[in-house]
Amino acid sequence: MSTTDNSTPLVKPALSRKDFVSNQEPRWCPGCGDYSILAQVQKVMPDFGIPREKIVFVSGIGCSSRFPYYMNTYGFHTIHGRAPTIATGIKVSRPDLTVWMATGDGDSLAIGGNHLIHILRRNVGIKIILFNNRIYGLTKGQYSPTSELGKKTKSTPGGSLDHPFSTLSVVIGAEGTFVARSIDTELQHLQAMLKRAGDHKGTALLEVYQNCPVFNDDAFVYITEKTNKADRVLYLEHGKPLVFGKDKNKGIRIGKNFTPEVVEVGEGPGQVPLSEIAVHDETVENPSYAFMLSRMEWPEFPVPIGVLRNVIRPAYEELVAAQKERMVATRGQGNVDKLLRSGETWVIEPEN
Amino acid sequence: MSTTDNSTPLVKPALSRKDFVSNQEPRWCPGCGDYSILAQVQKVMPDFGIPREKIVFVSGIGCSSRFPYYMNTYGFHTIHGRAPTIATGIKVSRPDLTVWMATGDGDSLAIGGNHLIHILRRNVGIKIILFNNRIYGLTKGQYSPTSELGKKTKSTPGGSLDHPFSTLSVVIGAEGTFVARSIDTELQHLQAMLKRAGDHKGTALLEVYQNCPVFNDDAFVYITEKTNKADRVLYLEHGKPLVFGKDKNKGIRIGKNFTPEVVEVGEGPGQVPLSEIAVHDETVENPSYAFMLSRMEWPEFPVPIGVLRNVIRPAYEELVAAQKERMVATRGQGNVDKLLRSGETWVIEPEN
Amino acid sequence: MEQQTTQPSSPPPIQVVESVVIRFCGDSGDGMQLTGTEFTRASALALNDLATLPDFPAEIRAPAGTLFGVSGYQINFGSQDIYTPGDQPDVLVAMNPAAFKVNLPDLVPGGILIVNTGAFTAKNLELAGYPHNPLDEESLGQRYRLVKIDISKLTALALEDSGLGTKDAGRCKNFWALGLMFWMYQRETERELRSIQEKFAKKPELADANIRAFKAGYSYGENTEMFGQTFHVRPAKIAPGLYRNVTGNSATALGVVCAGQLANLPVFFGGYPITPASDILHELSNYLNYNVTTFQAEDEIAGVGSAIGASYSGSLGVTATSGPGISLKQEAIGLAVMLELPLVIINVQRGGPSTGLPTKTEQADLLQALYGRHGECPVPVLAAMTPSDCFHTVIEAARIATKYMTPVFMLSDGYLANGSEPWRVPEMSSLPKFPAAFRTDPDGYMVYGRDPETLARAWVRPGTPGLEHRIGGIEKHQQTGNISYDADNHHQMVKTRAAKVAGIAREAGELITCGPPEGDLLVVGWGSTYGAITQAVHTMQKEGRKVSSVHLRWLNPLNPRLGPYLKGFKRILVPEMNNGQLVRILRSEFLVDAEGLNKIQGKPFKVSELCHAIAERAPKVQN
Amino acid sequence: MEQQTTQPSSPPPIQVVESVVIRFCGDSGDGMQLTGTEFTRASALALNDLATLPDFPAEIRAPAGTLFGVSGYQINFGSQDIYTPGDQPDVLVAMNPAAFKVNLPDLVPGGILIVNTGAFTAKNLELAGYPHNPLDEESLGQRYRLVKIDISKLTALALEDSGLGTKDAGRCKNFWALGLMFWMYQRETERELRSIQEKFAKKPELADANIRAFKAGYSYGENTEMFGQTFHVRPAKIAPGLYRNVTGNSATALGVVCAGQLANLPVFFGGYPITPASDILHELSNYLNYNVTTFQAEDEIAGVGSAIGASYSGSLGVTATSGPGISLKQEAIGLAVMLELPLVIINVQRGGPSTGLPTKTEQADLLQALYGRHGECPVPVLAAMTPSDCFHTVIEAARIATKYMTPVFMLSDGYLANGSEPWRVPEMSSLPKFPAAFRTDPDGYMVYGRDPETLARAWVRPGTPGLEHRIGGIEKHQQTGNISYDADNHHQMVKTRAAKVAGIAREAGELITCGPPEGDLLVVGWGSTYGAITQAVHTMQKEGRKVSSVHLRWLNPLNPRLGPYLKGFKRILVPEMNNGQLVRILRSEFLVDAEGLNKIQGKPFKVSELCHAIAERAPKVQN
Ligand SMILES: Cc1ncc(C[n+]2csc(CCOP(=O)(O)OP(=O)(O)O)c2C)c(N)n1
Ligand SMILES: Cc1ncc(C[n+]2csc(CCOP(=O)(O)OP(=O)(O)O)c2C)c(N)n1
Ligand code: SF4
Ligand code: SF4
Ligand SMILES: [Mg+2]
Ligand SMILES: [Mg+2]
Repeated sequence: MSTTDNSTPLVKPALSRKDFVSNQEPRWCPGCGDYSILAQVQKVMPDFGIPREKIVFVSGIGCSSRFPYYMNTYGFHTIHGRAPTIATGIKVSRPDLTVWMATGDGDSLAIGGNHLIHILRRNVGIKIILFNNRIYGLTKGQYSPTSELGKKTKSTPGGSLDHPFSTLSVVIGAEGTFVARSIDTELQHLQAMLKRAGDHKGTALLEVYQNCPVFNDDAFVYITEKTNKADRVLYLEHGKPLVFGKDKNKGIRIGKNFTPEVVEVGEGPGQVPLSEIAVHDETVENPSYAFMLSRMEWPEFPVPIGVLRNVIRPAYEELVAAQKERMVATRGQGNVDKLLRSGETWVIEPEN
Repeated sequence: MSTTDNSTPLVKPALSRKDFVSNQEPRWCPGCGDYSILAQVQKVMPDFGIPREKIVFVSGIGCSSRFPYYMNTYGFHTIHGRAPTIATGIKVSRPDLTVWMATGDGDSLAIGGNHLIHILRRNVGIKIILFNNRIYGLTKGQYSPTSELGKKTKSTPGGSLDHPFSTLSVVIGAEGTFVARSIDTELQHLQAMLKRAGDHKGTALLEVYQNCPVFNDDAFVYITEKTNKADRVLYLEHGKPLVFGKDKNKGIRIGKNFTPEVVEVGEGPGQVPLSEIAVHDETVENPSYAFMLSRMEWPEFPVPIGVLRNVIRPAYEELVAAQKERMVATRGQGNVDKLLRSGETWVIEPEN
Repeated sequence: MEQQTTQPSSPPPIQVVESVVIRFCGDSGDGMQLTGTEFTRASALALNDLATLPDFPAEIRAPAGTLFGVSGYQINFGSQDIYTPGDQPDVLVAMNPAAFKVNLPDLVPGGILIVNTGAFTAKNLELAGYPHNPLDEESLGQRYRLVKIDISKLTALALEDSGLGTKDAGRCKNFWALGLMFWMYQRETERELRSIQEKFAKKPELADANIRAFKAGYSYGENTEMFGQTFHVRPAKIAPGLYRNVTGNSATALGVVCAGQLANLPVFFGGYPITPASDILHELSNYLNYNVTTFQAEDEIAGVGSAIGASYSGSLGVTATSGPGISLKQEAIGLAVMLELPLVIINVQRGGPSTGLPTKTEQADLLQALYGRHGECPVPVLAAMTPSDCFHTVIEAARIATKYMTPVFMLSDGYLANGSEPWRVPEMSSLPKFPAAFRTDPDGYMVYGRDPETLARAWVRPGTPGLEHRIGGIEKHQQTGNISYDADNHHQMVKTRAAKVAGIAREAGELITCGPPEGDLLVVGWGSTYGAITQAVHTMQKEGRKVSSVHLRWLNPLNPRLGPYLKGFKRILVPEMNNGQLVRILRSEFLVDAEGLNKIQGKPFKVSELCHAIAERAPKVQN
Repeated sequence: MEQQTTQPSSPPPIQVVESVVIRFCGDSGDGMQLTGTEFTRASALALNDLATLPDFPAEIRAPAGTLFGVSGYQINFGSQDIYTPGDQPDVLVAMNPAAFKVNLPDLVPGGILIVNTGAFTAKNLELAGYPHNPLDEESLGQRYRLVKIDISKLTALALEDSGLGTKDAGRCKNFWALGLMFWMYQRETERELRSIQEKFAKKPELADANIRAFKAGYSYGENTEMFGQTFHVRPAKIAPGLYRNVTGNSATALGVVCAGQLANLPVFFGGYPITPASDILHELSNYLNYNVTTFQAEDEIAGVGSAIGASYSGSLGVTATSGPGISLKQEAIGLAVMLELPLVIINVQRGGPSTGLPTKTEQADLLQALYGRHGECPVPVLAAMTPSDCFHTVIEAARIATKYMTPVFMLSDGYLANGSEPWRVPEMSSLPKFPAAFRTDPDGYMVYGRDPETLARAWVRPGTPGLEHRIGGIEKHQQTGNISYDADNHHQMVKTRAAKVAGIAREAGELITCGPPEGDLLVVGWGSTYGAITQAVHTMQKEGRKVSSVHLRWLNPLNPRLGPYLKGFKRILVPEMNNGQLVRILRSEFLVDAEGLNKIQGKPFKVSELCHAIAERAPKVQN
């Protein structure tokens, strides 16, 4: 066989959205926000220029965790809450693969909470899409760790009593390096965030507010509804001041003891000049700023959407690979015969 | 029997330290920091004025988790990482009991991480003492989730690669309401913190830096050593400015983007007036300030010791009790015969 | 349909039948579960005995018209004892092509086939994978009593001036079908109309529409005289008393509430949602005013952990889950074994392994209940036989747990959990109380001292002065309970824990048998196969075969009467919805050549399957 | 001590003995483990066969002088095959009163008892709970060959001018005792001196002190002529080759490294520390340059999860733990069964249930390995027989895992893990390779298509173009692997998974037997009881009893030759360090009245216990 065979084209044709659509029909309810997230993922996938076979989608259990079946890549639907462990095994043993993870608020923050915080602190190079619908969809409507206090569900007919997590506070408290949020219905924004997450080295966590029309309909309508959106959503843009509102006339100022406050921006009386408004910087090393953003919730504050934090820390799989290389460099590639004979040995001579 | 029988004294004699010493001999290594923590706990216990039988100590597995055996109260040595779940069951079903929990950095932040963050968000009234020796003691010296990067241990002969948690950042990210830190060797301070934790309603988490002379000796000597202590430890006091150093001439100022910085305090050139130094307030509702404190680590910053955060949120067991009462109030105390007969029923008459 | 005409010569307008199996099927969105339960209630009120089998897809709302989105509900009702939901439907109501395709193979030959032709649109046919309309096939009408009705259109017509949009109007077609079935089986309509009113009280326009649809369906039967006849199922001979329908999960939840009252203990339920066990959590969450606390934990381990904590502090700790949850809870259950604390563990078994078939039934977690923990870690295991038996079984589990200070497994399964049957509601006063006794006397208290008969240690509530003590999962001294690494002590503690559980055999009571204590074949069953086995054994006995059955409520320890009983039979057959689990235990325990009959299809046994297997092993005897 | 004097008439200065059991015991801080391993090495170098049993407390460093802080190390060495560390020590070296108290009952009557009188201080006597000094009792010298030496003082004297503080000097007394034993058994000292130099290379003053103490102990024996004699154990007849000592955990770690090379796969080890399995993680962490990755996970579930992820991506996924960890991993193992991915699961069994006896040995996790998962979830199970056999067993586990695409359990236990024996080191070239084959051809690829012989599905590494596919824990279509809720498909998949594992029986090879294939009694063992059973059976055979043994390396599936073999014996005895687990399987599988012999003391069987049980069941036969 000639090694200079020209018959195989060296450059594969670029992939399109359709290449990422698998032959399995999605089994979500009509109107489920998961459809939109799937569509946006399939849309941005070609942009990474990574061949399909190099991509693995891993998930846990839940409606959202059915995701891998619909992606025409390698896919692994694992067990409830354990996707981060399996994704870690994949990525650490095969850094050449691009690994995405799809998970729900129950899957990742209830049963899977421990694995989530550990993958984040280790900074394993996994891109996590956390579908937050503030409910357990697949088991038909119990409250989740992100459900608001007092929520009436099948398991809480009298209203839930558990103070919810703020997903991104947990993530930042667990040393997350890339922390972002988007919404299922914000197609452009979601695409942009997926791209950003996909480009990050280390663990990227993208929380997507996702509507579950069956068990928690309109959970996010308080920020997605057109009339209110501008006043209730804070679009984060690196290097831009934290202003919002239809007329961009409201802003976030940092008050005493790190406490953010909403002020009116302007030069008039009772107004605060733009210069005093905090300017968004994703890259602040100290996570306290991003943490402060993660605490903002309507009605006290607008809800921040975008990249809260984006810092660089070596990815775990790189550290593992480098340590192995170091060991090979100092000790040489292991010779098992030598290893078996290491330590104290003695020889029994054949009797003759 | 007369109900006005005077022979039983109504006021029990006050308890002393010794009353809390059980008949089991501690089995920790000589010089282990656990001894000191045990001693301080036994010392402050009488101050709460709670009878021994109303106190339960719960623990997981680890050297530190042997703690309950040495307390002459009710005690429950559970399984690895699960103490928060069992403690929750105890406290929710018996709010009259005072429940303490002893746990290690491995027990609570490795295998038990998920239960820890959930007990915190629910704010169950448990007082948690987290013995942080930055190592697995009982299994003879592997690195833990709080071990510093590059640590050489039995399982990491080439140095650990896992970015550690900051315990208190995790705790604050998980909605902790009472968050404090002390050191095994700081007897007075430790006693004060134990008292504060004991007085808190809801989950109180006290991290205690604990020396393990066998597997991680002098892990905290960088802050406990006399000559350096003043420069490396920041004692938090509510209402007092964040100043430290032998001459109290260094302070913490909050800079751009929530980033704290160490400055020299004074009126001279290059110095910062005391008025610009942050003033400690445990009670700030927004946890961003406490989070910022939790990020301070030597050598960049002094290490804060004391109460980082102390806010009031209803304890979970109170909410549970109130909800039950509400249901009883609206529906009446349940009558099971009625319940069994609820819904559609029909009667088959005896044929005669 | 076993039918018997009253006047064989001239066909009467009303035909009396002994029992009927009807299956309603359609799209997930077609409301088949509602239709089924409404018809069930009406049948119960007509004093028929009955059993039901709902069957719905794992997807919450699968896309309309697809094969995997088909939902079904089967009911078997009759004038004799009904043990199962029936092998094959006598009547199939198919609301769309997908449902038609999936369910037709089950219809009994010559059975009544009612089809909503209005749903056989090109799109729906394509979704169901039909190149041509199957209703056009001539043979169909030859094989079944085919009734084609455009229910969609007739419903729309009935609602023409209701003001409802086409979409909402379309949703009423299940009530049209229900109306038709009410006419066919001459069900009382008044109560149904009231029920619709109540159900849609908040949306009166929908109540009104559904009533119209229902009436239209009823009239259609009356006016078109579809078969020239209707059917009558006589009331069954049922013990007098007050009845209701219960599903297994409902009965379990009610049983837990009762157990708390009988034990005079607060109930603490710690759980994490999982199909098909979640409804137990849901129901109990509604009973907080019965001294019940429910706690939806962060995972199964926390669920059982919290229940153990509550038991330790003097509550009746209960947890419920399905297979994957049990796999996770085992370490904590082992702790409870070591601590000798009461705990009720409910496993509503589903198809496995791994995620398996989450909405289907199976009995494959028996060996796991017995042997799933590390170390020598014996736990008593009980299994429920019918939906309503879940009530009694969970009470028995709680009684044993508190009397013997031990975790107890209560095995249910997906079939029991969702299946329903009429239940004669007991009076609380008729149920034996078993008030828990807490030790309060410090005098001579030994943490692991034992009751000489039951071998139970004393239960001490924290808060009791003078009894402060410390326990944990490390092996403990057989008296003081202090940590002990002593070799002999460990041996004896292992033996004692085993003896304690073995001693529970004294609680097993009489064997549950059907037929004489000797013969050619003994069928040994456990759990939800009870109905099918009993019916099959009855049938085969009537054919003159020497077959009996014994049903095990106790899986660990085994009923001490079982061993001798087995000796009376030449062969032993053990039908299980698994690959052979109880059969292993019987073989090992009694050295009998018991043989398994295994069905692992996520579905209960059919009576006919069992009859077939019995017939192969027990010849007809000529007297 | 089976002794045989060379010239019976006049006592010689050197007495030849066939085998000796020595136990060193003292406080945890007394360095008994080091003393033991050093003596072991010297015995191995003297070409004796040997076996060892370290026994240390669960506490890291229990307070000095307490009973629970006693640490011991036993070695059995001899000129014949040595199968066990010995039932009872012939020689006991007791360094303090607590050790004396705990260990004396084990010493063989008339055995040599060497006591460090210097440690019998008032305080130490009190800590050990002695009101009087037990050495003062006259009977002691009558029952044993008592040698009282103030080792503490003699060591101090030897180090008088060493410049070492009293505390450090005191720490050298174990080397003094070691020196004495070297003299008694005429061990070669040169190498030991070198070894001390190396061990304390960083602290030359300590090296020097220990050497002095060692020499002083040796001279003491020589000069005082303690017994007027020394002992000689002749070299054993051992197959020629290169030898080293290995513990079971070491052998397991080395086996894992070799398995990776033989399979031509990178190894990924995911685990969480737990006694007594942690050393496997520790050792492997040193072998990263052998294409090994180790990952200390946040818990056991993450440990096995990461290994599954790695297997999925084309590594040899391995995890190791002990009982509590297995209880936690079962759900994930079930996933691996469903996915049909290779995975090696090592269980170093310890005393249970729950936290149990973490540092003691037991065999009580066998049934859990077989049945511990929900659903029908079969997994092959192999058990190692001796410390060095762990090497071969884990390689076999890996070979089966990759050949059959299945998780495989490898059972070890605390006794094997920490026990050591001389091991003839194999050449890698002598070990059969089993290179993993990954499918790369997209043509006709079916995700659950199977090899017709092994029933294994193909292993596909992500990254392979054209083979993109999706798998998960839900039941799957038997060809495409797509989600399938189909009833028959599920039945067949359960049967196929079972058949695949059952088919591994073809790999079982010859039975491991000892004795003729028929007789009065067959002893059936598995795991670490191999040595004791073999020795006992040998002994009893010599007495003329018709007893044989068979040892099972395969617990699932069973060796197909086993069933027929059992038929040759009148009785079957199954000794296990549990409450009867294999015996249940044998009874159920073969309907034989096998009987259990159960010891649940956290300790291995003594040969004498087994001999006794055999003697009761197999009479001496007069020919
Ligand atoms: C071990 C285990 N426990 C419980 C379940 C049941 N279960 C499946 S998905 C789920 C929660 C789903 O919620 P979420 O993760 O928010 O996903 P969603 O369905 O909302 O997308 C639960 C409790 C399971 N499959 N396995
Ligand atoms: C399920 C389970 N996994 C692992 C272990 C082994 N184990 C016991 S304690 C421990 C970690 C101890 O570390 P830490 O919690 O920091 O306590 P410390 O001993 O340092 O006080 C481990 C891994 C166990 N007992 N149970
Ligand atoms: S239940 Fe909710 S989350 Fe699940 S598929 Fe349906 S709409 Fe989506
Ligand atoms: S190992 Fe460390 S933490 Fe454990 S008892 Fe010893 S000194 Fe303390
Ligand atoms: Mg959700
Ligand atoms: Mg620790």
